[in-house]
Amino acid sequence: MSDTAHKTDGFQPRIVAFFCNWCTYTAADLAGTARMTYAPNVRVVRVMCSGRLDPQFIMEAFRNGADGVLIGGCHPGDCHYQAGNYKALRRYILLKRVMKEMGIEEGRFRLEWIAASEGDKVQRVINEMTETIRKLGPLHLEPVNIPATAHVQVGTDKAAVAARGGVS
Amino acid sequence: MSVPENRTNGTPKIGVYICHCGINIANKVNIKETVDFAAKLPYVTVAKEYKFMCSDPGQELIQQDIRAGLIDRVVVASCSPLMHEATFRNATGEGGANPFMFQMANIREHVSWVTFDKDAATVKAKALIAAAVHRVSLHRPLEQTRVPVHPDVLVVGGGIAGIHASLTLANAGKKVYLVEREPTIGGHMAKFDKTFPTLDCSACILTPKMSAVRAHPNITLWTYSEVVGVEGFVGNFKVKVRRKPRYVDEDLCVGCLECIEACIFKKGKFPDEFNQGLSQRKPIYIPFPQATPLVAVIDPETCAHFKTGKCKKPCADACQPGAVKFDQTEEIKEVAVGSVILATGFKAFDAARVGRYGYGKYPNIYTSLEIERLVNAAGPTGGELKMADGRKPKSVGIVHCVGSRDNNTNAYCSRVCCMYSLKLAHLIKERTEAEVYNFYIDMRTPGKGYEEFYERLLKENVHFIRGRVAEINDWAMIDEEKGHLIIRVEDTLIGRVRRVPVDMVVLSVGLEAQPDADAVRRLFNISCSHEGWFLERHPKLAPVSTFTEGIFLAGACQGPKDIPDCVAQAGAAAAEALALIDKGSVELEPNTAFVNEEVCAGCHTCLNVCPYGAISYIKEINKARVNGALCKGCGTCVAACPSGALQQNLFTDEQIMNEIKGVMNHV
Amino acid sequence: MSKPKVAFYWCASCGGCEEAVVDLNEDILGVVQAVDIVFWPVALDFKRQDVEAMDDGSITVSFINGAIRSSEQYEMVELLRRKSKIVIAFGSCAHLGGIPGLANTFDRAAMLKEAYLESPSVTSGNTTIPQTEITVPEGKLTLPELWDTVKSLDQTIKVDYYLPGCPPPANLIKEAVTTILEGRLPEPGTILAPDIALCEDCPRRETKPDKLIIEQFKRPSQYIIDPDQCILAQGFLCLGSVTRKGCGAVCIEGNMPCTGCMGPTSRVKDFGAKAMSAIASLIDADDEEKITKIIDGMADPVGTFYRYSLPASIIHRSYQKPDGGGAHNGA
Amino acid sequence: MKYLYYPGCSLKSTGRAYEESMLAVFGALDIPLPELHDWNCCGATAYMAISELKAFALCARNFSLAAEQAKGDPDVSLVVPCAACYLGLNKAYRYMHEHPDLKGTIDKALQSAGLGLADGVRVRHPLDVIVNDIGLDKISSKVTSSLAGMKVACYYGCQIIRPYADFDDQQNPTTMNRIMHALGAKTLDWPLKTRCCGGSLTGTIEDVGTRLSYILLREAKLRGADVIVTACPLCQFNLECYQTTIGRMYHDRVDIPVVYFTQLMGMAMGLDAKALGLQRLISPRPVIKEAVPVQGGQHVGA
Amino acid sequence: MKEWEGGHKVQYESELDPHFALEIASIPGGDKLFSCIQCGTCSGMCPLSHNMDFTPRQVIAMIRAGFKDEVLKSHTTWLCASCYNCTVECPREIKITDIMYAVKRIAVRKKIYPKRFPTPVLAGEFFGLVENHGRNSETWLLMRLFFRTNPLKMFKQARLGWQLWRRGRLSLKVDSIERTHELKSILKTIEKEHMIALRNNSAAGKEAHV
Repeated sequence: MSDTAHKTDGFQPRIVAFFCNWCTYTAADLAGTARMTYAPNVRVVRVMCSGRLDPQFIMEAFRNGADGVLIGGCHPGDCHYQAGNYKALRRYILLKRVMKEMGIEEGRFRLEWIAASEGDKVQRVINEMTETIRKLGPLHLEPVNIPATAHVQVGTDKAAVAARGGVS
Repeated sequence: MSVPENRTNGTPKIGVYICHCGINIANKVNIKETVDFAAKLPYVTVAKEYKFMCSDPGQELIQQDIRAGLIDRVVVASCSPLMHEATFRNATGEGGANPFMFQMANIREHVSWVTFDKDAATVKAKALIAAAVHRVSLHRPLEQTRVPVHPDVLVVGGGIAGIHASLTLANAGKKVYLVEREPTIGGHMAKFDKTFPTLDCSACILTPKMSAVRAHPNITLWTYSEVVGVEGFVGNFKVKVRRKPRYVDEDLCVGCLECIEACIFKKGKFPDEFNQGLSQRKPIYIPFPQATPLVAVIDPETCAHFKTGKCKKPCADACQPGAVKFDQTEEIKEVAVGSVILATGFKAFDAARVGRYGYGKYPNIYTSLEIERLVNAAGPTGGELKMADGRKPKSVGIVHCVGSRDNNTNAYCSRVCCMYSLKLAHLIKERTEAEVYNFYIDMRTPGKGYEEFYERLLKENVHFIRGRVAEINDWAMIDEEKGHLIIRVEDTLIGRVRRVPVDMVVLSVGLEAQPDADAVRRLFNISCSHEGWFLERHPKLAPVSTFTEGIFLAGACQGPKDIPDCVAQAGAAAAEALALIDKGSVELEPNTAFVNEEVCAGCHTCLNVCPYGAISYIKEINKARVNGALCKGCGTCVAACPSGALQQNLFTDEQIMNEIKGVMNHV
Repeated sequence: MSKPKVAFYWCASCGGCEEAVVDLNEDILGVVQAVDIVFWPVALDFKRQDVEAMDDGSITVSFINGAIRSSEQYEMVELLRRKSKIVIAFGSCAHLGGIPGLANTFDRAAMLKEAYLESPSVTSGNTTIPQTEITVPEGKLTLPELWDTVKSLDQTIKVDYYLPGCPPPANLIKEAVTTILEGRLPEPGTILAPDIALCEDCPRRETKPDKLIIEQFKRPSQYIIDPDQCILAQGFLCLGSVTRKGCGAVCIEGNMPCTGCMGPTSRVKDFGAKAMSAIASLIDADDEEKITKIIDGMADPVGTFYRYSLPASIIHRSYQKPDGGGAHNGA
Repeated sequence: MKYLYYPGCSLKSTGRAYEESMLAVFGALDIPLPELHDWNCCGATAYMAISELKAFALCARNFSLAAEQAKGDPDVSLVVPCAACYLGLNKAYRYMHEHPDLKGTIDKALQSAGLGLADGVRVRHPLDVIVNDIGLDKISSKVTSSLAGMKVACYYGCQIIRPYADFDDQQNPTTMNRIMHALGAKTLDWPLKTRCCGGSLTGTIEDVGTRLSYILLREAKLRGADVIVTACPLCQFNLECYQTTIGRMYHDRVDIPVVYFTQLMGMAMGLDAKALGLQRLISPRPVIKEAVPVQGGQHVGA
Repeated sequence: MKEWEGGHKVQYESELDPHFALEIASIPGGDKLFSCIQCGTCSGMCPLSHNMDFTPRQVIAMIRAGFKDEVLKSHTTWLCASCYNCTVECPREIKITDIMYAVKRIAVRKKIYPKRFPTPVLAGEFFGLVENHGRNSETWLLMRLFFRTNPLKMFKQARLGWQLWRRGRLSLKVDSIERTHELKSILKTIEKEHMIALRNNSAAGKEAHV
């Protein structure tokens, strides 16, 4: 058991996890069956295969307030659908670059291969990621439709930054 | 910006049912707060809680509300969908709605069981429920397709588990293909002398079953063969089997041994695999007298004809039926089966990996499997246990847990070693009257008659020292130790380090997954635990099923097991296969992909993305089209489709996007 | 009955959209005859006060091109919104943020620094950064405020229709104008172009291989594009499969890859994300190292996939930490 | 690849012969091995008993000095002959990599002294460097007077091999045996090559420590070894210098030469006996005499 | 104590220290302590376990059960020669040698150790030498050790000392590094950090790992 699993005060990151049905989702179930306590910060969205993941989903998760996004798929060579995880990996590598350039810290976006038997890895990865993001702090993406007044009144860069801190 | 198509028919009416799962969920998640929360979510018309939603009254709750017209979509917040999705879809269907107007929120495995703090658990449960509600509001009615199940079964591995499963199926009138890698079936059990705790002769109880396999009209036995390819899905597998050439025609060979007699090697020269290399065999051989099939095999690695090309082949001349055929070649057989039982067994731990036990360095240190052969009347010494110099050992140390319960090798308990060590202790004592020392960490004898057997051994004047052996070597501290192997161990019950001099050491090696288990599991598209054992679907409720429908497990390939457990599991696997066959058909998950042809631009992106070749390009209309029968529903093409023309049933972009919105907002 | 009143305005744009209007050639005369142009700073001498003086809703349709990135632009489009019945986002910049939108990978301070302090200059020692307000002996001078973030038009005011393209193709403009003038108003929010990807119209469509894979990304500046083969299949990043058709595949005709100015189809929310997904799926490698190597051959992924649509993308702009430490300034 | 020699306290006193012979051998092999300038104590096992963190920090200073002296060569190794130093420095290296918090504290401490953290400096034992970097072929090619006929008991002791070394098997190391084979010697097959010699206990609780040395000496003699070869100054000291005491204590003759592996290497390579510090040995040297006639040098013996 | 009484007594739970195990487990990787299955491999591998009053396995059991006083007073840790045989072979990867050090550190801090055993004195002397000079000087270390524990031994070892002296293996020079100031500030900072850690951890009932 880690301290991360018990932390209830301070900033609680919100992490959206996309887990493939066959490996990682099952591993998360296994972690449950084995009563492995871990940080409560991850919410799992189940897809049949990590290959189903459209980068739009990841961005949408961030846009909707996620502080981090975790993708879990089968280990290379283990995909239930033969090669979906490779597609996920290709998209992930490209997307990671774009995310980086867009200023989203690397620790907020992670892909992990977690086999159905690796309940302990689910626990470890989630705890690690929660800790990492706790250190990074909340992700406040700039709302798309800022009340225009915030811009008009902007006098200094500091104020502009403050304006970005609003909630979408 | 683009305007999303409105795909909901009318205003959804969603019922949310939150399960206590006894106290499993209710202890961690504040149910009342969660119900109140759910009731306020968009389109939710009913929000209820119940002690056990999966029970009949629980399901009835859903059905009543559907029948009363209160709801047309259902969210159940309870356990994992891998556990009860089917149950609740059925309930939804029984109530009169389409079974796919249902979504599950996993608030047990993903929330109550893994969260420490009660408030945090409640927050997380709410988020998952909101996600399910958002998602189900966009669900659409779907139809399942049914495909027939092929009644034949493939059994892989001809040890006791594979044999038992094959016979059970064959006796039920099903056709079985039994594929075994070695030249004979029988597996490890054929090598044992006696079985614990009854001490009945292993061969005596096994060989009748082996003969039955050979004789059964419903069993096609392919020894010296391996599965090399598997395609298809539950009910409809296509399997390729490679039959290695044994250079002896199975149909003609009568097992008379004349060929072996005639071989240019007058005596055995090559390590005999069946006897753990403790004796020698010729290049043409029959592994053991009760081998099934009783057909000779030529090992091309050692046969003079294959090595030099200069042999006069007396074996062929000696064979009256003319069964020896040097021109035999490998054969690939293709069969169609509806289900598969994997019974590929285990591999004994390599004792040389624990260097401090001196295996391979000092003489008179044997593994337990070697001792099985040495005490076996049909073994290389005719059942006499002798040391390298021919003397009978006066003292024997049996070291438990070699390669088990050790993070440096295998962390798990191999389950059978305590009992077989007791058996060997008994046999050694019986045959040699030596002092026998058992060195154990914990004595584990959970089984019918097992503890009684332990007690019997305690009374037989066998020494039991509780302590894991530290090292075995040959340096003597005092004269009495000279010429012996010294076992150094802490007697933990006394708290003192002891040096026990013995003549012979038995290393009770643990069980490991087969070295090619990983390749096999990939072949059959199943999972392995991190130790390498094939992973069952559920450790308690689906112990012989896998995550791939139609593939079942039997015996030690799933984890260390003794003979009674292997046989029981083989019977269970056979029963699962029978259930599938007798059902006659399987329903396929309707999560296939489909092309919205109106908007497909024919860009070809999806074609190569599909691993099953399920998408084809229709040139005449410049559109892609998904073959629903071939599509397995991974959705990879949907993610790749650049213009959103491809969608996946049950996993449309909108449904997933809505789930994301639900999981993030509202809490 | 008086003729419908029409206004044209430009915000952060290159002027190409204005060109496009002129490019209607003779047809413009028809338009001019049919309508009253009440505001068109590029061509006609109307002033802001003239618009302010009009009644609210008195302009039938305003065509606004360019992205919104300053207080002045915002004031003007808000004004036009108030005075107009219909507002049309005209061209990629108004539609999705356009090329000026790529500024969203920087913040204002970085941009001003680059433009006024760090770029080479013939007058040395000039360290002046323009201010929104300054008092000189003659009095107070003001400049519009430059925003930190570039916006698409619909992120600042309500937009009724979109005419995509950089610039919008003449035939789409004509059709749009005709439709509106004839009062056949489509559903609000409609993009006035076919909702299907460009590949359908591609003259090279027949040459596309069934097994579409990318082993190496090539740039048109380094390799010669075979004019008879599918451009993407040759390894050049052609985004025609992601992009709405309607342009007549003019770039392909000119042997250049599609860069996506028409934006995505209605089923795709984020052009760049979807394009990445589609293109990455085609990469012919399965291990991390090889995939990385192939992707290394792709210059400036953000600029490539979000060339016209960064402000309208889901992420919208580069993330700046609340403490002001921008991790994004390098590009 | 740059090597820097880290002596530690023993190689400057009781283990001087180890230093001399090792430097002579490296010199003959044309491998530059300058001493780490201003090195400080590794912390040793005793330091761990007072403050582990301080011991790590002491080690970290040596790493910083090494990086400084290597002038930016990223591939710099400390060559550490003393087993205790080797273990201590290696432990610090491992812990700094495995525990970021620890690394942070050490970094702070180094900064306070104006030093920068250098976590890339590797810790290597000369056995490792000789077999895996220099190679046995080169060693054999330098042999001028083969040690054929000599039966040596290779004694590795504990801390070179356990628990951190990754260049050899932890229970059955063979590196030194392979070197001896390359010199033409035969090696003894004995199960005690990594059994403890008593370590610093010989100095503190003498009867306990010397008993362990006795077991080793006796078994080596019983099995017919001509000489015990060591790779650690404390092992050599314990096994050699207490032979008289042990003999008296156990009424057993345990006289057997105990030398450093580098001394035998030097002898086989025909290096000057004095340069190898042979005159610093206490125990009788019949074997050594046989292998290389001692050139000049004062007669020493007990 | 009467002859038949033996050395044992009923151990009352209230006499045990439930935090002791946590304190020991706070060293890096120390939580493996709780995985011990009492197999005795450590004791069997240990070349010195027969000299110890408790075998290493028993020490682990006692730490877990909270027998703090007994463990700190035990000879076992002081007899550990740090050969790491136990650590390498432990089937549960318990860093037993490191645990012995952790026990030693607590004992030294609390000044509880068997008086006859000079090991802690050696450690202390060594510590002093290094702290001041950056280096240890073997000769001085041994002389001081003998002086402080058993001056007689010095004479017993005189012959060996003479032999070593003649062969140039004893040096009476106190070796020192040049930049001792660096060392001083390093050690000072560590001490400061240690105090901070102590303060932070004391609330949690743990002693800091030093």
